[in-house]
Amino acid sequence: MVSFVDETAGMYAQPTQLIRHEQVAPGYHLLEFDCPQIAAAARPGQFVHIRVTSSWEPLLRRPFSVMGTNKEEGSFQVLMRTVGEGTQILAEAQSGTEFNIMGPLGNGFALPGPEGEVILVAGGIGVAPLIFLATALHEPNNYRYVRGLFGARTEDDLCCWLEFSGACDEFNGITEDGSVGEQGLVTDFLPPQLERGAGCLYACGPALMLAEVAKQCQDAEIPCYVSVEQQMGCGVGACLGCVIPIHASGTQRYQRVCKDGPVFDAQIVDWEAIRRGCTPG
Amino acid sequence: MVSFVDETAGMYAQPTQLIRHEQVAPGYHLLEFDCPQIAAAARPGQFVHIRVTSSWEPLLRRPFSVMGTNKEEGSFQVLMRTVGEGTQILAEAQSGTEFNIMGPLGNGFALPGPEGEVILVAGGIGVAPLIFLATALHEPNNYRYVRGLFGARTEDDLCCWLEFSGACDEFNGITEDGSVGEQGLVTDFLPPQLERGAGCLYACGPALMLAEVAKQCQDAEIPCYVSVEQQMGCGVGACLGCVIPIHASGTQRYQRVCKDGPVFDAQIVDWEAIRRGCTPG
Amino acid sequence: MAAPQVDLSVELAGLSLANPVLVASGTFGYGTEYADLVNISRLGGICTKTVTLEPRAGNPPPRICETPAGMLNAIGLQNPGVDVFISEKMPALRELGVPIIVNIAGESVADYVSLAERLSDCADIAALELNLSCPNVKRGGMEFGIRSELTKQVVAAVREVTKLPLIAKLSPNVTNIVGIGEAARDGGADALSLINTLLAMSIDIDRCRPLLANVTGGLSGPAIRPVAVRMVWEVAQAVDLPIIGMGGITSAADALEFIMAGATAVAVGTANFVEPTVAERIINDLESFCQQTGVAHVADLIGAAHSSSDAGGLP
Amino acid sequence: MAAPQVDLSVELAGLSLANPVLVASGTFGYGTEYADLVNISRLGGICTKTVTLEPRAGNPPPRICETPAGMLNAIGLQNPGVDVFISEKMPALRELGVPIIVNIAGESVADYVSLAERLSDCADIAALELNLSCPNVKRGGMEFGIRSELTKQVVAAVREVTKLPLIAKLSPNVTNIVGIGEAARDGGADALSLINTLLAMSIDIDRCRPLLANVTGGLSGPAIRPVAVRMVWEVAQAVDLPIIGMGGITSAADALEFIMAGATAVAVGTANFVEPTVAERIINDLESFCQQTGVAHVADLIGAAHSSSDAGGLP
Ligand SMILES: Cc1cc2nc3c(=O)[nH]c(=O)nc-3n(C[C@H](O)[C@H](O)[C@H](O)COP(=O)(O)OP(=O)(O)OC[C@H]3O[C@@H](n4cnc5c(N)ncnc54)[C@H](O)[C@@H]3O)c2cc1C
Ligand SMILES: Cc1cc2nc3c(=O)[nH]c(=O)nc-3n(C[C@H](O)[C@H](O)[C@H](O)COP(=O)(O)OP(=O)(O)OC[C@H]3O[C@@H](n4cnc5c(N)ncnc54)[C@H](O)[C@@H]3O)c2cc1C
Ligand SMILES: Cc1cc2nc3c(=O)[nH]c(=O)nc-3n(C[C@H](O)[C@H](O)[C@H](O)COP(=O)(O)O)c2cc1C
Ligand SMILES: Cc1cc2nc3c(=O)[nH]c(=O)nc-3n(C[C@H](O)[C@H](O)[C@H](O)COP(=O)(O)O)c2cc1C
Ligand code: FES
Ligand code: FES
Repeated sequence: MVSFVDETAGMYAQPTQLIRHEQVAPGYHLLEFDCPQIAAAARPGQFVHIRVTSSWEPLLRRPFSVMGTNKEEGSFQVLMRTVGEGTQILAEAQSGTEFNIMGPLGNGFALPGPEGEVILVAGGIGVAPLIFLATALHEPNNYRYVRGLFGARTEDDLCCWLEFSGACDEFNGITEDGSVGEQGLVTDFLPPQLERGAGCLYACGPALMLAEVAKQCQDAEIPCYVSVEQQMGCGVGACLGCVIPIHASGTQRYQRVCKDGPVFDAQIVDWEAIRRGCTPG
Repeated sequence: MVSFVDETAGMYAQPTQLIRHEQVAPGYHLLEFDCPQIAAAARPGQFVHIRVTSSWEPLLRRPFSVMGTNKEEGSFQVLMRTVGEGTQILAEAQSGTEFNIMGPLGNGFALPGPEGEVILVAGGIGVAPLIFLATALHEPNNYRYVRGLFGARTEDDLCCWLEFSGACDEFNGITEDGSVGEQGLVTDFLPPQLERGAGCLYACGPALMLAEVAKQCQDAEIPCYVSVEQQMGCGVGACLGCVIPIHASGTQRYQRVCKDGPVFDAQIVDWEAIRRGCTPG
Repeated sequence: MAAPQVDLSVELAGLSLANPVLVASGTFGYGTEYADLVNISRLGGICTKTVTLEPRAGNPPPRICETPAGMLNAIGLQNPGVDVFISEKMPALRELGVPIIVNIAGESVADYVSLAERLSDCADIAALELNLSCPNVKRGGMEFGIRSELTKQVVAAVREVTKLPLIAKLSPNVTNIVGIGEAARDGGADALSLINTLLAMSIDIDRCRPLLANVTGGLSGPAIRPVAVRMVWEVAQAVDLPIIGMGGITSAADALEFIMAGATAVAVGTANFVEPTVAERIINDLESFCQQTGVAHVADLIGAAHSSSDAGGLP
Repeated sequence: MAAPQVDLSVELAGLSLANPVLVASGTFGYGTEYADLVNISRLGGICTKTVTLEPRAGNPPPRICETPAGMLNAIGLQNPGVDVFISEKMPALRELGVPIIVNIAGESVADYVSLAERLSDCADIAALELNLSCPNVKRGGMEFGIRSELTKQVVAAVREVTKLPLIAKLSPNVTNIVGIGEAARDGGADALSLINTLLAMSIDIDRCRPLLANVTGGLSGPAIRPVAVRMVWEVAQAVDLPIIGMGGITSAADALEFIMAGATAVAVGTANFVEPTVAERIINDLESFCQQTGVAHVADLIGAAHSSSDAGGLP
């Protein structure tokens, strides 16, 4: 499978200006950064690694998927959910503030094969890279018929669903509390989609959602690619901090999310180990 | 000797708004905070302990002398020189920002006796508490004839000399580079002042300046009070971190700058030990 | 719906604490310094600044400096000596109405014994905390806490002369903290406090010399919390004594790390300097945490993180 | 007036380094990961990620987490094994044109010896760094570095089979770092690296279990700098071997603390993750510092803070 990513393209680390900042829902922020290099190089599924302060506390950079690029303006967007200290700093940043940003990082999504329709399954903030992917799949030279599913807890968390649905040919919005769209879990609405058949499925969201999506795709024999998250140190493959367990024998047991991912073929991921890690006890 | 300080007055620790912020010279900032309690309670020579961030890095509060109060507005002022991380944060703060401030802390200056004129000797940023003192000594019920000396490295460092001279009856400005006023060290200009006699002298500035002032006063047999600085932890006398050496035998060797000071009778301070500590080797 | 009642009380070495949040020795003076700012009666208890047999002047300044998310101190156990402590400090401490844990240190086993004897005769002392771990004095102090034989010997000697609950405060500057904890237990300690500060130093590069006059000092504050949690975890697993956990606590979340790692109570140290009311805030937030998570008794959380540890997780 | 020439070079265990700033093992991969971002030829040298005899999978995730001014890691020495290292990693490393210090670890003395033998036959290795201090593996690792007898034994055994300069990397998780340094010297080490990470842990209070799947991990970053400087200071005073100082270095000022405490060179670790070009910046700023203070040769600053220490100062 071919990748959107030009493997020879470099990565950058530089002071970058926040040029637009909009709170799009309670706890959700759309951030746009001025950085022609990253805007030109970034492909769907890649991420940026943002240093949220110029001091050394909080220490580590924070990773965020690229949600879209504006090549004319030389800017790119990130959709961020406020979680802890780092995202709080970004949430309070005024436009005009500079942040040192590394990117684009990671492998990005592989291009789907020419056969069949494409299903995108987003859970919560996982919609961000899928918006970028859906947009790319509607560019003339990559054109595919795209069916989007987007599940979240509440209406607020179904954040940027308009952007997502606008880039899909079909769209299904689902909330756990039924406050908008259909009620339930996004994975409840996947079986009919898989029965209709598809060339390929891409998913991004909470780990347990991805595990369920992967299982359904395996049963339906539909290729499935997932973008996963993990605590990161370096973001460039040097520290081996960000691994996930892989179905492989012995010493090949782990792969790096930052470099070998964040997109993985769902078949190679050891979902059983991930499930164990996600639930206490 | 009586103190300006009402010993029964409490101290406060509370969120306080920066309501005015002016860079008065390169590296010098005049900060005004809205805090009726501290404005009402603070006396010359006392200080406030400012938490410069709501995170825990930088960890410790920063101590600053009160330069003046505005009782009607319920505000007080601090004159700050930019030194490191903490003062940099304050230097960049917009008016409207909240800081948690403890104060007023420390003993403050004792009132001078009724006899004789008063000499104030300021070195650099040490002018701040002496502006407050000079102002108080011109209030009708405390009125004294005040002769002010103010030395600094350059014109820029002779910061707020107008405020200081305006509160003195006589004033002498001195810079090391001669860029304004007389050229030399402030202590070069002290001997004639001491020869003229005085009831009492108050000084605040670098430790080596204070040591020299103390020596000259001792020789001239003029009572001398100094406000000193030391690294601080708690600011309230609990940690014993902020001591200076005192002429006393054995176990009474150290006193706390935050609680027993910051103003000390220069006679009890062990200047020899301080000199040794100030110069490497 | 009213918030469910939460029981914050804990039992520690025979003491009943209204809640598990103490203030740590050396960071809260003798209880009165913060009286203007803190509602002291809310505290679970106060560990007083180390007292020695004779008055001590302490170390020359500078005694403290700031470090990343922490600070160094080399106070050198400045204190007025046990006699003055009893006559001048205890009367005010006793008025505070919370358990007073008196921290003591000596240069010899005999010093500890004399201190314990004198303090046992003094009313209203809830417990003795043996400082076996001060890194900032030339003789005694940390010496005792880095050798298990000495630890056991001191604790045993003090055990013989007092009925007060004995808490051994351990030094983290050791290869094997469990061995030291076992030695304290074998000597007869009723509880363990850990950790004291990490031996550390900073250099003033402009003057090309150590920042502290004492050269080295003790590192405290948030920076050391992960080391402290690890030591509490290890000792809780191996030694059957209640633990007072400390090291960089600034919030209820931090306190819960220690409690879940196995501490029965916690002590707040350096954070008092930054936010004098931090202990009160932690007590309130502990209560809210229990309410929100349906924990009826905070004591149910002691050591709770030991039961599970599985692998493979994503965040 | 042109800025005076500054000589940044240092000699270390027979190596001539263009400048004293290395990157620390495990934080810079195998040299190529940062090639897009860093002008690697400026570095004083690279310490590669620990390599073992056999490939290792490493620990399950989560492997890292953030702490105040620091981070924990429990990578567990994931690496492809020495054969793959030589065949696949060394060719690119060798192209970088800077001294390559290969860091090795074993589960037994025999492992270290075999590793040293194989690497001695490989061209362009400047030195071997013996990792005696990894806190994150079940067997070997830190075991060696916390016992002086074992430290000496490992170093001596490796010394017999290689002519490469030997650098012993010590664990800070010990009561007496000087004793371990002496043991490494007695075993025949040419230099010492200190420090590795502090054994530590964090608890996820929402899930009530350790944050790292490995339970404990190693604390690194600015938080540990004061501990590291203290250890370098102590060892420099007692052991006549050059030292590579590390632990929380983020700036030239930090590097100078280590150098003035007695380190001949320094290594930047965790800071690389945050600012990949940090080592270059430090090299530039070291040069400026020397220019401004009139130091002709940075080596003149090694241990310079030992000569003076007086008391009584105000800030
Ligand atoms: C490849 C990738 C892409 C991501 N894309 C997005 C996105 O587009 N939008 C978005 O809102 N979030 C995204 N995340 C998650 C985001 O990185 C975290 O929410 C963020 O780091 C939390 O930082 P904090 O300081 O607010 O939280 P804290 O909990 O205070 O962070 C503490 C530490 O944990 C790490 N951490 C916490 N949560 C996560 C997480 N879910 N994944 C990885 N590390 C975590 C932080 O980076 C930090 O090191 C992505 C994560 C990864 C790995
Ligand atoms: C009683 C008292 C009154 C003071 N009044 C004033 C004033 O009116 N205006 C003013 O500009 N400065 C004053 N200072 C000095 C001021 O506190 C320091 O300049 C400031 O703390 C530096 O902080 P920083 O983070 O910028 O510097 P850094 O060097 O980064 O600070 C590191 C640590 O050292 C401490 N520190 C550094 N310099 C000093 C110092 N000179 N005295 C005490 N601690 C220090 C800091 O508080 C901090 O804990 C006073 C100090 C004291 C003790
Ligand atoms: C300024 C200061 C003074 C201290 N004095 C003592 C002391 O006298 N006796 C003692 O046992 N511990 C003393 N400690 C150690 C604390 O009680 C505590 O064990 C340590 O600081 C770790 O907690 P923290 O990180 O919350 O401060 C002192 C700590 C500080 C910061
Ligand atoms: C993610 C990570 C991985 C590490 N891996 C190794 C290793 O494989 N071998 C080793 O000797 N040290 C390893 N270290 C320790 C560092 O080399 C260094 O000694 C330590 O981190 C202190 O320096 P710092 O605070 O600058 O990071 C690792 C450190 C980190 C943070
Ligand atoms: S974050 Fe360092 S290897 Fe992925
Ligand atoms: S700063 Fe704590 S006693 Fe003065």
